[in-house]
Amino acid sequence: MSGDILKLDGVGHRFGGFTVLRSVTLSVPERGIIGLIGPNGSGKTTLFNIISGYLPLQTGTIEFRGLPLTTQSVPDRNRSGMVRTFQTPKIFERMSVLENIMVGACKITRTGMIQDLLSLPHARGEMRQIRSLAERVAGEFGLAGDLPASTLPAGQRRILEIARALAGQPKLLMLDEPSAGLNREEMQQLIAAIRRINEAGLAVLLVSHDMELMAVASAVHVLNFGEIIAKGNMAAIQQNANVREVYLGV
Amino acid sequence: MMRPRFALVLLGFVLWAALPHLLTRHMTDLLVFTAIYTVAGLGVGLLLGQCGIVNLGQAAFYGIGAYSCAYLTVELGYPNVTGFAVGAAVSVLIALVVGWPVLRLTGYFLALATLALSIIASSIFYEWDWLTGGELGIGGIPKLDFFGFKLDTPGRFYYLAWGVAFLSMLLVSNLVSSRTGLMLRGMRDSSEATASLGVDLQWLRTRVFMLSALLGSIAGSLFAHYVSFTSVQSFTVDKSIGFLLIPVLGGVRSLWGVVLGAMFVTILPEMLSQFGDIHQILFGIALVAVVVLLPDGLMGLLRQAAGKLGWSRVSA
Amino acid sequence: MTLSLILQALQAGITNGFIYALVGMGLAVIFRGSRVINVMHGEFSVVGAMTTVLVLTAAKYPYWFAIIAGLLTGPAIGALIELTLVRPMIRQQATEDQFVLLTIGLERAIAASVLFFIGRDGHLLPAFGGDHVFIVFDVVIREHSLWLIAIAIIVVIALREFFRRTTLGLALTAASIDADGAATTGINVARMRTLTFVLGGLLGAIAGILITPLIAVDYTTGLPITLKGIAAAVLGGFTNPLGAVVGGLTLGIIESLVIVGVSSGYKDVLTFSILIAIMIFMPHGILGRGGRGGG
Amino acid sequence: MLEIHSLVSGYGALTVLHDVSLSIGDREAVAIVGANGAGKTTLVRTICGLLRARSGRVLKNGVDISQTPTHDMADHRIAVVLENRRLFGELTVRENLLLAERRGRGARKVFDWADIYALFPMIEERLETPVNLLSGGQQQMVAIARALLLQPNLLIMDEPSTGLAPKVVKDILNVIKELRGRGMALLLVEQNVGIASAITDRAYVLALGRIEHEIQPGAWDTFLKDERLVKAYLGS
Repeated sequence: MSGDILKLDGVGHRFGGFTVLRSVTLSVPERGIIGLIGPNGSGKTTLFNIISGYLPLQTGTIEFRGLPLTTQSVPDRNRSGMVRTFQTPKIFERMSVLENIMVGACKITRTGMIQDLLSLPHARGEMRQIRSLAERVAGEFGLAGDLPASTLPAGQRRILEIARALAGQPKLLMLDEPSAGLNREEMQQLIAAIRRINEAGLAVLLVSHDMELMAVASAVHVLNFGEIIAKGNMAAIQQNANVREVYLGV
Repeated sequence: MMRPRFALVLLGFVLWAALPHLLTRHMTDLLVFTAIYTVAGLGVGLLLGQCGIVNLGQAAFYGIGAYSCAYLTVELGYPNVTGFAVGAAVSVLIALVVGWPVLRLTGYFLALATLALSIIASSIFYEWDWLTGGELGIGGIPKLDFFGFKLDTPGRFYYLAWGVAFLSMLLVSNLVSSRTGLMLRGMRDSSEATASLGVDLQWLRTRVFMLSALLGSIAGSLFAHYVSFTSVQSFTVDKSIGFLLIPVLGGVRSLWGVVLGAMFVTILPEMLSQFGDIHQILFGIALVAVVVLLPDGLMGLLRQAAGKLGWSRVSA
Repeated sequence: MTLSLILQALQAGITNGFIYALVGMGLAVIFRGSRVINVMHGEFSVVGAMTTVLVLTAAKYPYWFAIIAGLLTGPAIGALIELTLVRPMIRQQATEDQFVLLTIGLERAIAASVLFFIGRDGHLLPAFGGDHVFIVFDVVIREHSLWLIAIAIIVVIALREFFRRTTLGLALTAASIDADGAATTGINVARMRTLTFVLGGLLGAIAGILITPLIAVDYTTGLPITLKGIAAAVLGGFTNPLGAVVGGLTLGIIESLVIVGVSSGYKDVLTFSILIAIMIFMPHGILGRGGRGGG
Repeated sequence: MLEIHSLVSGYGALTVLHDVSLSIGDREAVAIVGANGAGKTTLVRTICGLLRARSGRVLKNGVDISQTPTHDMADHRIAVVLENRRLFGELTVRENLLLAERRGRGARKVFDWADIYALFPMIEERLETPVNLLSGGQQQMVAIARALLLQPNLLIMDEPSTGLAPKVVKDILNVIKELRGRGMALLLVEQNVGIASAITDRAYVLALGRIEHEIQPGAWDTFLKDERLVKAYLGS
């Protein structure tokens, strides 16, 4: 059955007396790549934070894999299959690349702290399991596992964050401004990585102001002043008068 | 490469076992305290180094461990082991009940909350004199014995105290190198990212707090049986600050740093005792110096020195 | 429990409350200006009081001169700490934990220095207005308490006017609200931070000198003073120095009523349980977010 | 008036600006346009000293100001309106302006309170209102007024239109035009090319931390119809 993995209906948000989101309706199909663009201050990040659970849902509904999201915590949402990245990559600076990815895989383990304390065989077995999983993921993304994460350049940090997110085997990957601070070459790597992830069966929600990156999306929604002002494929968006007005003022 | 390393460990073990016979009774006594403080300091160090939590409340659990041994053995006549067990259970339970809400705080407020816990605990120890003996304390706590082998001298207690210390270090080292350790360090570097990867931070922190409390309680129980006497003066806020000094001065990056820190706070005052209370000033200045200059504590300094001398990897 | 006992307790509570308020205001001023919770704050009080005692007894200078000498130690130590330790640490983007450890270290070092150089004995200062007492409705009020309250109120009003009416006060507030915005408005943000430590140190020293005629001050006095001040500041919301006045008075009065109603031993249990509860459930203090609090 | 030579700047491991050079003449209005992430804000922060340049020089009327602390920029008659305005929210409008006036007092006086009221009639009405109770557009006006009281002859503005409704943007553009009429040099950093073209003479296009293109005086119109613009902004 190919339905929608994520469905937003009439999502609104106010900070104090200030309306950030009026009413946003959009959906991400399973195995789809949906882009969300908009200029600064249009409410993209707010929407992103509401979906991933950092901000409370005030009005409207969100459905993820057929179940409503209301008050679930950030970890709960991750465990139900969604994972996000951050505008400025939040990698674990004082750990190695491999350890970074291993943290992403920790949630699939079952043993508890007491087994860890006593270093019981089962705990060690699971540790080996996530280590080999992390090594595989690192290999897929061409990351050198034993490097300290703090030494990575900007582009590699993005890739590491995505690799770490995928180690937990999510169903929906949400990327927040993944192209910020990347050079052309890194941008191409990022686009290739997103395509590959998607071909492996993952749905992707891409939030960015960057139109070039949106080439990977099957459909793009344009957010301005807390409302979707246009949606469609990239070619249509580029010709859309509203969008040109917002982005170019012409 | 295995053999020289094994020989080194063996040599270390022999030296450790021989120490009480080589040193004066007084020096051995200090080493027993080093071991007890190592156990309590490990808990504080685990919270600080792995979770970035400043725990200024360890004396509360140290006190609970000590008083449960004192009360159960002296007042109720129960066997020694019950004191350890009840102290540990009570400490872990309190850590759970108090830690769950308090560990929602972060940074300053969390540090202040643990400090407040220490003050509350020391006031309660003072007030509940039916349990603690108040200022007079409880004396005559029986010496521990192992199958008829009475641990009634510093030389004998030394082996138990260090046995517990090494065991605690082993457990903590297991934890640090396990998945729990990974999640903890992830949380320390970026709690937001760790939460986004499906880790329940509050429960994770609460469990580590419970472990820290357990270690504090065991250290307190050892202390009570070793000195045979407990009173409120041993469980004040100053003691909590002292326990925090141990991992900070020694260095939170390695377990041996905690041992070094514990040695520092037990042995330095003795070395300087002829100058009066000057060691207190030095502790303060050392703490400031470590915070400003030596983020990895004395252990970090030792490693740098070792690195300069060409010894790589002094310890793992 | 008689009415006069309660009134007597209230009187003591208000007196203590103003001390907590002064200490809490100092802590809040420093926190607002530098994001540092200064655990050595009580040492400003101890050093200020001890200096006054020493100048008064050893050198036989007049009381007012000794007080000025004592008052000056607070700003001097405050500036020294900010310039030599806090400023480099802020530049290295130190964490809150590192500032806790730093100021605990300073607290230890200063308290131990007092022990080492001055000794274990507690010291008292002469009461303002001598040992004269007033008796109102069976309540004994020392004249010093009235002086203390009056001076504290003047300090509170002066501080409020300083923050509201002077451009320097406004600049201090502005630097704490938005450092980048302040810098582009021509405000030297680093200098403002030094100034908050100077001001905080002065408030600490004032509190120390005011309380020493009532309570003998020794090397252990600093940390408890800090803790009460922190409790007052947290109750008041921490970013709002004037909130600490409400917090301090609330704390002082609750404490004195607990002493009369329950037992003196439980006053710290209650105070610090309230502190923890406020931090968890009312992170912006009992006054909430309203008013002119800081960022 | 302002010359920037080979500026390199960034945060930590990240280099954002690579070898940026540009200049602004007396009374000239120049825009820096580019997509988000191009390094526009980094450029502003480096010019005004909030971020230390790794290398390169910034000259104001021939004086090297690359080591001048931000709070002394007023001495060189430079004022900055940062992105998101950066006002002191709990302070009143009057207090916000007073702080700038205090710093601008020594300089040659160009703007006094009467000028401010004339430019922004709303400010006189809302003097005693805490700025966080004002609308976004009003806040932007207070931010500009605050900068003017530093008595600059060069005003640097970072994204003054962000988050504002078109009508409000128009009001602000009118104020900027008025300032230009009074001889103020202007460096405007904008994502929105339409806004930039309306009030500046020429522009630099910043992409990935480098100046990719210069738009010469009178070339705005041709540029706006240029296919390269669409490419730079909307992708290919």
